[in-house]
Amino acid sequence: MRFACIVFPGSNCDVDMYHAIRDELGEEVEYVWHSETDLDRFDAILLPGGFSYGDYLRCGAIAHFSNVMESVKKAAEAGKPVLGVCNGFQVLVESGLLPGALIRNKNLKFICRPATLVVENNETMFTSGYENKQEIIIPVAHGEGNYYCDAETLKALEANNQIVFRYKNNFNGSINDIAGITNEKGNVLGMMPHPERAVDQLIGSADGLNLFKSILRNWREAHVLNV
Amino acid sequence: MSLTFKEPTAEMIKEKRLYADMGLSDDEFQLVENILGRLPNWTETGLFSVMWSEHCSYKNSKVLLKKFPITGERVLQGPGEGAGIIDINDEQAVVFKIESHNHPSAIEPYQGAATGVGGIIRDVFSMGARPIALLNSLRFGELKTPKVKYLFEEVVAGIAGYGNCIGIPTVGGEVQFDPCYEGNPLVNAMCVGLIDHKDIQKGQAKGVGNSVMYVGASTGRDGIHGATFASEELDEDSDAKRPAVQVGDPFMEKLLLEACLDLIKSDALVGIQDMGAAGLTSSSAEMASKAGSGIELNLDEVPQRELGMTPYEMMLSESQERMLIVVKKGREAEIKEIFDRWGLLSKIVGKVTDDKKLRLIFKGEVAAEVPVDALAEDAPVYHKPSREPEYFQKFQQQEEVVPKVNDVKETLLSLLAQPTIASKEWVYDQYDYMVRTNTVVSPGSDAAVLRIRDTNKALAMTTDCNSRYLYLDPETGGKIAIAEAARNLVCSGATPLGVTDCLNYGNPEKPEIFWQLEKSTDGLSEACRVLETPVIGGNVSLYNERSGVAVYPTPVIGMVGLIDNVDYITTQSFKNVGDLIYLIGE
Amino acid sequence: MFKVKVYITLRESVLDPQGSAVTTSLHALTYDEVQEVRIGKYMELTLKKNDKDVDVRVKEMCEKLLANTVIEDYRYEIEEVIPS
Amino acid sequence: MFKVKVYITLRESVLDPQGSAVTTSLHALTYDEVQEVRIGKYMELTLKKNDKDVDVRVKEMCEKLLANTVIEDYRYEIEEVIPS
Ligand SMILES: Nc1ncnc2c1ncn2[C@@H]1O[C@H](COP(=O)(O)OP(=O)(O)O)[C@@H](O)[C@H]1O
Repeated sequence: MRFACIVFPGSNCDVDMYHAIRDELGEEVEYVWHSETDLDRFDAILLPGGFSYGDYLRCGAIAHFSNVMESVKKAAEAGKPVLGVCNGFQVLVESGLLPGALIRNKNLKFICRPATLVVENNETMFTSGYENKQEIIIPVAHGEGNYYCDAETLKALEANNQIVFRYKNNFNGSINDIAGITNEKGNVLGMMPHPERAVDQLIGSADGLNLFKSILRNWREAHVLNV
Repeated sequence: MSLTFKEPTAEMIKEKRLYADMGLSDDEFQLVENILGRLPNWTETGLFSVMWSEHCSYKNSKVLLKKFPITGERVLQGPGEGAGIIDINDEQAVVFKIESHNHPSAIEPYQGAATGVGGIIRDVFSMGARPIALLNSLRFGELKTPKVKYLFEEVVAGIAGYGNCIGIPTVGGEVQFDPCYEGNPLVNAMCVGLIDHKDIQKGQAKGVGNSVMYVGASTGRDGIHGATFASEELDEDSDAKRPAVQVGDPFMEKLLLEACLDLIKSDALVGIQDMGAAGLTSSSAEMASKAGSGIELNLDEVPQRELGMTPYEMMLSESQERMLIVVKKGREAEIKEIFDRWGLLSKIVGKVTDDKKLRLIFKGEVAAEVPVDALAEDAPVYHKPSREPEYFQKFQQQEEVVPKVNDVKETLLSLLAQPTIASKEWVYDQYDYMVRTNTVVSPGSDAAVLRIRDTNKALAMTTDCNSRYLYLDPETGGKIAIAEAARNLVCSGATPLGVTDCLNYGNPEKPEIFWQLEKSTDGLSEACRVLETPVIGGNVSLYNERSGVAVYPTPVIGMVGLIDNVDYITTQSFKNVGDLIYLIGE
Repeated sequence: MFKVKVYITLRESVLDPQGSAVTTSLHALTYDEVQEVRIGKYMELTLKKNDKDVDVRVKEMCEKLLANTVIEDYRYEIEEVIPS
Repeated sequence: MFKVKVYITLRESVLDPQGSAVTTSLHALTYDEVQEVRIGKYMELTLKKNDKDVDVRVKEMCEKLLANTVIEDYRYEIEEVIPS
């Protein structure tokens, strides 16, 4: 499977994402510069964390105008898995691929720590490797991860099972403890916690690896006949 | 800084002793006059005043720094460049340095701390290294007044703001609170980088005719005379005197960092240096002086953010996120391409000459012409008088005090409640200490440990200094500081490799303060010799006083160690019920 | 030339943690009369005059980039100035 | 009751990285007429009426807390409103 790891000026978790795929998942991955326009050769798109364009104005606001985002939209429409982590989530929200907005943490501070997440929906292409209600430890590192949406949107998210992860302890103020959501179709996932930072016990947790394995397994099932 | 300000003439500068406001003494001004064989103009006076400030010239501390052991089998680069370098086998090396940003942080804590972090990162990547970790060491007054709380919160936020955005994990540090830092907080930042031997760069302007290029952010009027400001005591007028505060732009620096790491792969690059304190002046003079060459700068080519800037302002500006590079003649376009890709400005601003002069051209005329060595190396060196303070004699005569503990539990709890001893989670929760996913041991243990990807090795790192010990007895306290840092590394499973130090002291013109400096550097040197941890670089911050009261002598020690095998990393916490607990040592 | 002032405010339904923090701090400083603080952004843009309708252009900039209309409202004032 | 609007802007010599990033981005979106963007804060305060001079009080709040006068300038407008 071929993964694209999109690099915006100011991305800084691109390396982590790259190594998670190459070294831990053992699949192909390529850095894709924000000015590129063709993502056809990839099977999945990863939008890593960081501070694209310094996060100036609003997180993800400037990055969503990059050339590459048109192709990301196309890939999403084509049903390819698109994963946005942290700043990547913010870019997805700013570009309208996911609903809602991410505002400042309620304590107004950057928060970096391992967080316990509850898997709320294991029927997505990203989470099928987890049990429902399974608790996993995935690090967070963000200043603006407080998920917000209006009541109507929230209702729709709940009704369609689009809420995939919740925080066990809500430390940033997110509405309904939301840590990660998908689009309606279920092929675009945005989450503030960093699964790519939890792929190796040596650095604290390997609970995130299952997310990438799920993507791979679902892709194989869909694409490789007669396995 | 109004446009109508007219620069004083050379005669006026001398007659009205205008140089004194820039921090030059009468003798120093006379020396400048002798060197030039004429009176310096306004710009030239400015050049000398910043380059001869303590911050740039170490004129008061040079004699003491000489005592440090600076060599060792593994030392690839000792003091003298942006940062020191130590071999860690397999053609890899570790690069590290610590630096202070005390005075700017006292004035504008968020930006002061942020730009301190930005500056030390540039020192490391200008050597050609990939920065892999940040640490810091902070001192504030007692955490009781709103002012101290404000400083503390903002400094931490500034460090977090810069480090998190640029994507270098902040993995360690220390914070202490004591009334002696009330008016003069200390903010020291350390950066550790990783480099392949073949990529090591020098800040040299070699090769007559080669081009001098300016890269990164444009120049504004911010931070003019920052180096001089750092070399004065803070007093009630400091607020009025202060230069326009520099604002950090970590996003710009992230681009600059990546571009420079691309740049070092090019054989068109001759030398590179960060424009830190004293900006364009120190980078150009030092690069030329080290190479035994001269530099001519055409100031009209310097990218400017504000209108109507004078040569004086451009040369003394401390705008952030800028670098000066020297490039082989004829290869400038290749270099420009690298910076274009990152959306960064790069511009030819001058050339390397053979006359050992720094010559500034502005609007077709020579605005300044001074010998580079005079600026960079020939700054006066002082050996200030030293006197044992009375307080020390009293302490020595005191009988040993044995603390009496009546209620162990109560004493323990009250100790744990002291901000200096209490958990620092509130601080490091705000630092992204995991980005780049190499952090094996996070903040909270004795030392931070980072694995080196694609090898079995890891690096341990720490900053330490208990300044109370140094106040009581600077020589012994100095030894303790080194020993503590080494113990922290050893506890993590590492062999200590070397030291970077930041000497934060009061006004060295006071004999008692100079004595503290003298004695503590003796202690530090001896401990480094015994533990075989050479000092590969550091920084001196003097004049840490507010209204005449000095901080305790605070030589912050940054130490890095090597772990050969990641399987042998040890951590602080108790592991299993039933494990035995031993107390070792005295 | 035009000087444009853009005011961006959080929508009423959106919590403003920064505003609440400032309110609390002001109370701590004994400014008890403060009932509410809402914090937004204030931008000053300098635009060259061209043949396009400045009002339309500024509105577009706000919608596309300057404000996130999911959580923010915006308004602006345009003033023509003669460069000296 | 008073409605107070506070405008906080960066001082002239102070670098505005945010403003520069937005300018570049607007150019990329082909708003070439944009020459400069400076980004500041806009605050709306609601104050109860008391016996103190509201102008003095607001100025104090700005100096002490709302603006960081080392790098920022501020101005404000006070409007008395009759609560409905
Ligand atoms: N306390 C110290 N101990 C050892 N070396 C020092 C100390 N202070 C400064 N140095 C060395 O002197 C050189 C010049 O320092 P400095 O002017 O701070 O460098 P920079 O140009 O990066 O600001 C550096 O190589 C630095 O490592």
